[in-house]
Amino acid sequence: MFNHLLSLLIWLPVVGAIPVLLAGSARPNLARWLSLLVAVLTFVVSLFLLVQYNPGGAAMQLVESHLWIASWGVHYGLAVDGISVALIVMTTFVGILVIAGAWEVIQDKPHQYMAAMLILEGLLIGVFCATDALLFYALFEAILIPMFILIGIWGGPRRVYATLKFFIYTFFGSVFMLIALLYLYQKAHTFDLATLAALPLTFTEQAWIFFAFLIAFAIKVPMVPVHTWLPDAHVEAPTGGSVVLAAVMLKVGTYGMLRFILPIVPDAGAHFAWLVIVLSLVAIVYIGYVALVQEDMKKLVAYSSVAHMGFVTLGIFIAFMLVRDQGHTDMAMLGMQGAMIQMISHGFVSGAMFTCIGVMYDRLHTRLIKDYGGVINAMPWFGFFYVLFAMANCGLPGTSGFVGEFMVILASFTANPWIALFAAFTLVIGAGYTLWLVKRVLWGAITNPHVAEMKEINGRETFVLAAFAAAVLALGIWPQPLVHLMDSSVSQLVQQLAIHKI
Amino acid sequence: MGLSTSILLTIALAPLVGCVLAGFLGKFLGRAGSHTVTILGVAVSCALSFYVLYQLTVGGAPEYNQNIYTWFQIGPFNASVGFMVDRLTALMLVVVSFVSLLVHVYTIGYMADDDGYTRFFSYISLFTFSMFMLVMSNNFMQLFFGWEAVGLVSYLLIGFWYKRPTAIFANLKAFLVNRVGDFGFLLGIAAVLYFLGTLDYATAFAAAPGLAGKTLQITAHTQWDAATVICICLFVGAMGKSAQVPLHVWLPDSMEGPTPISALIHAATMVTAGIFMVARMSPLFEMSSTALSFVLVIGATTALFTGLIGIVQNDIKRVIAYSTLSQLGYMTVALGVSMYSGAVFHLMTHAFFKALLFLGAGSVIIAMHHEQDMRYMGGLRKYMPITWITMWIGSLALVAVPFTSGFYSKDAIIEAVGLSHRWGAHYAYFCVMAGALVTGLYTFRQMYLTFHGKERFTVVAAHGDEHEPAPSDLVYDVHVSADSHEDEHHSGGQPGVLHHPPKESPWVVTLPLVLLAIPSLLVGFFTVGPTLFGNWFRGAIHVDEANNVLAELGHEFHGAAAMALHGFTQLPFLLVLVAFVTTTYIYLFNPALADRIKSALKPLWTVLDRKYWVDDVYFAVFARGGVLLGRGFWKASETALIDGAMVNGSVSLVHRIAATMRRLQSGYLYHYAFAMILGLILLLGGYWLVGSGLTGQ
Amino acid sequence: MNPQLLQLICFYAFGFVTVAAALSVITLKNSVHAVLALVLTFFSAACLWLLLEAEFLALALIVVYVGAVMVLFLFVVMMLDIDQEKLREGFVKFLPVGLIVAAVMLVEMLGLIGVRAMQTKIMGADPALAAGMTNNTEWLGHALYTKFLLPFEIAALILTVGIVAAVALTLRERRDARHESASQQVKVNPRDRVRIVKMAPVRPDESTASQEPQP
Amino acid sequence: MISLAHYIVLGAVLFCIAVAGMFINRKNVIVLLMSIELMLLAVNMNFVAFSRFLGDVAGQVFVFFILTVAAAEAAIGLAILVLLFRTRSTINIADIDSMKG
Amino acid sequence: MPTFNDILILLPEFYLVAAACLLLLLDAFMKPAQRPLLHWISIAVLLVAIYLVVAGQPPQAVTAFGGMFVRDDVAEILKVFALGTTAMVFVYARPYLTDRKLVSGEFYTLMIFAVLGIMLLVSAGNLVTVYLGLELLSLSSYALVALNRDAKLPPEAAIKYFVLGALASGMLLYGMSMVYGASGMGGTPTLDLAQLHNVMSYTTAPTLLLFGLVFMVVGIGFKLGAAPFHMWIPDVYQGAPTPVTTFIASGSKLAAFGMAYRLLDAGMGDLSQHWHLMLAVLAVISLAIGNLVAIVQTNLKRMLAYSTISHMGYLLLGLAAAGPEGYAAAMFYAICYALMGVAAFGVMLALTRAGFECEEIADLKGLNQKSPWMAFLMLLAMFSLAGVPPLFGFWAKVLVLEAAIHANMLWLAIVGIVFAIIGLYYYLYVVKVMYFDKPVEGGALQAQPDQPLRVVLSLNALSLLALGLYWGPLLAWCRHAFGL
Repeated sequence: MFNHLLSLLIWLPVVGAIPVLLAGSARPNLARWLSLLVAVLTFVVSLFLLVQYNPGGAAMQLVESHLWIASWGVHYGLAVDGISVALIVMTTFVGILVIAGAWEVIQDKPHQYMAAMLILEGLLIGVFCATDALLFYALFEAILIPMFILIGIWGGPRRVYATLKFFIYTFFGSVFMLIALLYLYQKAHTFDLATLAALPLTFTEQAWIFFAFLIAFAIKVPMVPVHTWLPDAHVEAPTGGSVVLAAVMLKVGTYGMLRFILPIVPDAGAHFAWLVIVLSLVAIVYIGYVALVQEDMKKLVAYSSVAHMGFVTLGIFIAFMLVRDQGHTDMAMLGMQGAMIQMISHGFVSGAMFTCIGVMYDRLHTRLIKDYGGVINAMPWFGFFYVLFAMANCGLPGTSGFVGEFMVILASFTANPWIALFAAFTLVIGAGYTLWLVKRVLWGAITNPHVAEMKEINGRETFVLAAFAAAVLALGIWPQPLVHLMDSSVSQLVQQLAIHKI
Repeated sequence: MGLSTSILLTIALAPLVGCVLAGFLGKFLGRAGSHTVTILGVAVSCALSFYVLYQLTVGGAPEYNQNIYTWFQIGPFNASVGFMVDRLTALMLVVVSFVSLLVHVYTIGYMADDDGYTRFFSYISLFTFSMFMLVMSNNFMQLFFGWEAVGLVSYLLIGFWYKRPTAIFANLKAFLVNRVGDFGFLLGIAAVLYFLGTLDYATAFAAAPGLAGKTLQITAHTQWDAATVICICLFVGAMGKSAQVPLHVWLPDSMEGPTPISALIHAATMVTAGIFMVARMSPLFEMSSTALSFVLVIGATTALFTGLIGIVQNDIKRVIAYSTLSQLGYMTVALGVSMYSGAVFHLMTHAFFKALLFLGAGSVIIAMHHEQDMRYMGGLRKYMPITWITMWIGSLALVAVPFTSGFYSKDAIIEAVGLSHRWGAHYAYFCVMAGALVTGLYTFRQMYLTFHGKERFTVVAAHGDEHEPAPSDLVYDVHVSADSHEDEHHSGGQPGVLHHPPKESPWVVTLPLVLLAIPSLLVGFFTVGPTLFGNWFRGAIHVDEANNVLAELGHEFHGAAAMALHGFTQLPFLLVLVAFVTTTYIYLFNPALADRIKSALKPLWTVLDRKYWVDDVYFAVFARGGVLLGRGFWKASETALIDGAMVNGSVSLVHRIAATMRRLQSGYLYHYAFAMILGLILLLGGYWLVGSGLTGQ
Repeated sequence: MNPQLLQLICFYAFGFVTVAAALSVITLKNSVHAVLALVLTFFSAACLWLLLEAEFLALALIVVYVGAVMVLFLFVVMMLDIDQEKLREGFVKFLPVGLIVAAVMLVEMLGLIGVRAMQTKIMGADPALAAGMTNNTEWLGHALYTKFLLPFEIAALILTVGIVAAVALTLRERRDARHESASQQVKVNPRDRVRIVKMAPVRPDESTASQEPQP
Repeated sequence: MISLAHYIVLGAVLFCIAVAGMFINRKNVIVLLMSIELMLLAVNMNFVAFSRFLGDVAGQVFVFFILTVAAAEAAIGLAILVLLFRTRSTINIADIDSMKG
Repeated sequence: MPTFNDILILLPEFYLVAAACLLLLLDAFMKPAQRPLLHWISIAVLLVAIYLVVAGQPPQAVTAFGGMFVRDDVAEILKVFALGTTAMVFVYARPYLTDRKLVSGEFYTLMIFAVLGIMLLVSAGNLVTVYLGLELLSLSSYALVALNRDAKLPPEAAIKYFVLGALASGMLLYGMSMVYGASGMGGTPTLDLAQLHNVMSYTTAPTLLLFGLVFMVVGIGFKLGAAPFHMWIPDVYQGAPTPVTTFIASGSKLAAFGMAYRLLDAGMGDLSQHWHLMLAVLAVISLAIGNLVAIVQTNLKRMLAYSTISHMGYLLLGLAAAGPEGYAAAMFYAICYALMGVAAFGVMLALTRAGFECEEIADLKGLNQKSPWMAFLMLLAMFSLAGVPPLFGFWAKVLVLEAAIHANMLWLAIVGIVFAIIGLYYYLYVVKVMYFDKPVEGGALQAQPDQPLRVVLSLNALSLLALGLYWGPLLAWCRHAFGL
């Protein structure tokens, strides 16, 4: 079984979606329980993965490789390093919560919803362990389909606009990556990532490939100024969709940067690192201000996601500056680890934030901030969770939100104090938009009579929120296990940064 | 006998256990159960804190510095959670746990029957835990953790009565202003890591001398001294937490929280974290005289100018709040002249008397049925003698009447500033001296307005007052005021109208007053010698010989009594006397004069009443300006440019092209044939022009 | 007269007629006239082919085209009874465009064909004789039944398709016309024609449409 | 002397006349069909000429097939035309634009 | 003279001729009640033909009738898929034809003749065979388009198709005549494609040759439906009866590829440096027009027509690469497109019933609620057409893009990929209508209960997914056919 652990992880949810679909709309409860069963099984298998993975080894582990398309040398190649393992476990974890969170919220065709979620989960896991560029690309694109369906069917009033924009926008970015991959294939005659990483490329080639990769991943992350699909998609997506989108799907973009930009075009990456850094800082500062004035809760959190992902890209690309310009490998490690932890942390925090908004939306059917106020009067336990996640969102120490940002800011000071200055600005603006939201939604006296009728969260919702809270706190109080899990892989990545290909 | 890890862990975690139990199981534990577990937790910590202090001071235990667990380890870079307990820490532990314990007890009476009773206990226990983590930290990361955690609890407690719009405004403001400070603080930590390569105190301080001569490249042509950058950044954090000008604006507003909180967090402990931090970082600050001058000037400004505002306040708690600001300024001034132990000493004495004043004010507020406006008080001393006496003790300590604790700490600071040669010391000397007068003015004014003079409130019978006033009536009023915010300030609905005559508070309230009055009076007398002049802090505080004003001061020190007697002849005491005489005349004998002075000095009064317009400017520039900027970004850049022109613009462009191209498909057969023939002609022509060259090969 | 000159004169004469007739095809107002002009074009083209000693094809052109296809055209034109005037609208308007396009086309074509090289190609001996055949028809026939046997079969198929298609498209079983089928009439059984139905008596006001018995 | 060029030019001219016919006639389908016949004639002219001048039988065989196919084509084309006239009562191209865009 | 061996090589074709004639006779002598039997017989005929094609496939390429006919792997693959998709068309067409009373021997016979045309065309070894195969296919198609005689649109579609088709034939023939002439200048004139291959090396009239080439490219462009010779496609797709449209979109495109390959590579292979640029230009225009104009369509058949144009643009990307790899990619693409087209039109046929043509995109509103399975099949077809992984269409696109890059036409690949993004919109729009919109109140939307149709259609659409996951063998087969 352990020989095909990764395949099992990918295919279990995907194949598991079939009986869920077959359960049909006539037996919605069967579909729900089946999908929960599949999600829990997947999570359990991912725990096996966690056990099987040896954090000490720098090489990719649990390798599976089968020749897929012989005439093209395309492999069905899977393997994981520490970063993948972390992301996979996060994905399966969030998977359970999303299924549980949708339990009776989704009344319209729940079997299709659950099936789409499971397929999405499987594909996402696949993205995180693909070692063949073409396989990665196929999965990278394929995740758009279930997401498109999820937003389109169960989304809000402007779902069509949002989901088309989401699909076309992200597709737009990735096609350039495809061209770049095909170009690389011309040179290397393989799509194997390890071989591509060793491929010598001139600077001009690297620059073009870099931008092709960058636009694909920047849109997915999303970075300013190609982020506008995200708020729309989030606002219109059903809660589960938003959670997966924010928690896992955005990570695909940054994960792609690690797997493609860093090893394949290190020189162009180093040369254009300033560009990504500037964009990341713009995301942190400018998007912070934009988030401040949002009237829709989901939009606000969506913008905050953009800002937080800015830390991930910042962490990754200051590593270039640190290694190449200053030789600070240790600091680069710190920044890179910060980026990784921010990825995981943002998964939990934004997922939790969207779940919270979903909980409120289920009761009042509005996401406008002005319709709320004094929610804590009606739902004190909910208020507790909401404040906790809000605090995590503004990076309070003790929550996971702090760790990554802390590391990235520390590392970026070494790269350039000005970068750190702008990055640290998130302390103020992040707290500003998050807590102002909390103030307007949670605190205060009840002004809207409907708010008074809001029911306290039920057991299922408590379970979901508590699970998120546990993750957020555990990661905030003791990040070392996660750091240890990813340490050798990050070290490997940082070493790759130093390699000159020209 | 050394300090064991388990004792220190117990100190830190006992309140946390209390917090969790009260917070999550409050419903099952009930009110009594909740306050029992939390008080028990803090009591354990308090007892162990005294034990630790005893061990370090008398027992001869070595200082403790160990990591508890690795928070994360990346390459050589290690971030741990660990404790560093030396005498400075021990002193802070004692102060924090003691005041916290008393506030816990006091809360039983103050918050009795408030809806959020268990929640409140949970919060203050959480605060105590956070504060312990802050002071016991052995590294910058954990310091920052405690730093932010106390900020969080402060946020929660200021907004404790979350239905009040003012409360939730104040807590947001407090958090954000603190975050501005933390912004600097975090950069400071980053700079420490950059220059010293570690976040561990011991290692960092040991490496601190190496900072000399190091610079930070700011622009191509500008370089800043490393130590200055580090210290100023760190101090910016302290400015936020310790409410130094210009980041002081949150503290007066934080009075929206329940009074025990004002005593514990916004007077005695949390706001002094900045002072503690700078004292802890003394090896770093000693490296930069520029940074210390900066500290000095900021502190002096705070000491004088915030005190001035206190003179015109009518809210009893706000007067004390401004007084706190001013006293924090004194402490900062002490830091600025490298008199770290003086700052910590003043921190300790201030913790006692200021907690006392706040709790006394709380007692008054209970008696006045949550009326906080002093204009509707007066003559309360006959209703509540214990409160009256203890508050006078606190006031005397505050104005630094010799022999009180406040005298020893404050006088030492003033004298030290006088001796210092640091840049800005003259300005600071003037400020602290004038501050002494100002302190007297607002303190005596407050005491007179509250306890002396005519009663300016009226007692009317409430409806349905036929039955006997039950002992729970007080409780009932508190409950009402906390719950429904129409009558958030006064149970009667009209200012100065009470349904019951004021009366002395229950013992759970007065006992802490008494227990705080004792150290307010005496602790200075017994500790001034060792702490200030006896090198009691040992290695915890490092002062360069060149900067050591205390040593200079120490030559003239011949015991606490002598110092106090000498104090009677000094200018500060004379200034207090002047204040005393002036206020006595105005408020006891000629109350109308106050109004006349007010109208005579109208412009000045306005400046003070508007708090130098600092709040207004901040609100306009940062809050409203931020929102406007955000809205500008949102409208112009997000909606119009990026999403409108770039994204949707390109989509609509494609659509327009498509709609145009569609017309080519006219439906007419001959057009279709044309298209083919034109295609042929173009291919031929293109081939003729371009391709004929090819055939020539 | 020099036979070559005679040939040339003939070429120019027939060529002129061909071009003129072709021009009339596209310019004449009346469709019937246009078809007749096309017939003339084919005739003169056939003559030109005769000049090339391609007797079989020249005759086939006349027989197949003029005899069959053009008659078909004429037949259709007359059958459809079209408003000729209306079909001529816009003729003048589009004439310049047509001329320009045709001129450009011609220039391009002549430019690319490489006329100069072709001028050197003059008619040699009859290739049929050269190939050992007695005449053009035999030459053609031989090729057709040997090398080009497969295309010849396919051509047959194409003609079949033509028939099937033409029939399928135009043969109409007129559904509106009444047919009499003698065989069906004979096979008719009286019981299929008359059915005796028993009905329960109902009052008219109670009966509804759904309860009405089948006739 | 008649050269190959004569015939080929004649073919080109016929081809262009056919093209011009398509451009000028925007109403009558029958003229369009006749233009196509002209075009085929131009092709045939080329084939016959090449065949004769280059001494190869294949060209003439091809012409034979073109003639055959053209006959079948004409049959089908006219059948469609009749069908069109039955459903629309017109063969005016300008009226046949139910499908466009 | 033809030998028995020649006839053996052409066995599938001869068999089909016989079968078609037999069908015609059967139809004439069948009672109307037995007519439905024709349907199953025709399908059986096609399946047997597939068997004959595959079973009799010689290991090496062979020619028959003096090079008139070539039987190689390229022809085999194209024939198998042309026959296969036509058989699918028959299965899908039954309810449609029954409801419209179009079940007749003529339909099946003409279809089989058209397939025969395809088979001859893709096996052609001579310009004459190319022309005759093309005409066999075209003439049958013209008639098929007009087959639903009483409707308003089919005659209009047919006349447009016919006139433009004849025009294209004329141009193609003109080109052939020029090529024939050029081959005679400086050598023996020939119509044989294999001999034409190296005409460039000896001809004294290279301009003439290239001149002919341009005309031939026009003819090929027309058959493929590449812009600007695409104008017939939308109108014919819309006007023709849906089964015929399906056939034109599938088998016919395979034939067009075969023809292009035979003429351009087998015949004009030496001129590839000249025609590859022309094809690239056609590809760009096709991609632009197809994708852009499809966006604004409301009629599903028209939209798919424009989508065809754009897909032909992609196919041209492979052809323009002018090398075995490009051809393999293009053939892979043609097969992929045929399968996708059959699936997409198949769903439309499955939803069309008596009195209700499922044609407008809006007709699909709420299909997921009415018939989730059909909606899912359509979804597969749409995502595959859009080229979203892991569906078949994606890999086909990747292959042609790779071929273009391989042939140093990176710019062409980039153009292709940019238009793929624009193209995405209208496919997604169909999915949107099916999944996100509410069904029309009292709408006629309902899937045909015909079981064979449902089963075959399901297999067809699922094959897009299956081939998307495992496309290696098919690619290997295609590459093998081109000697890779």
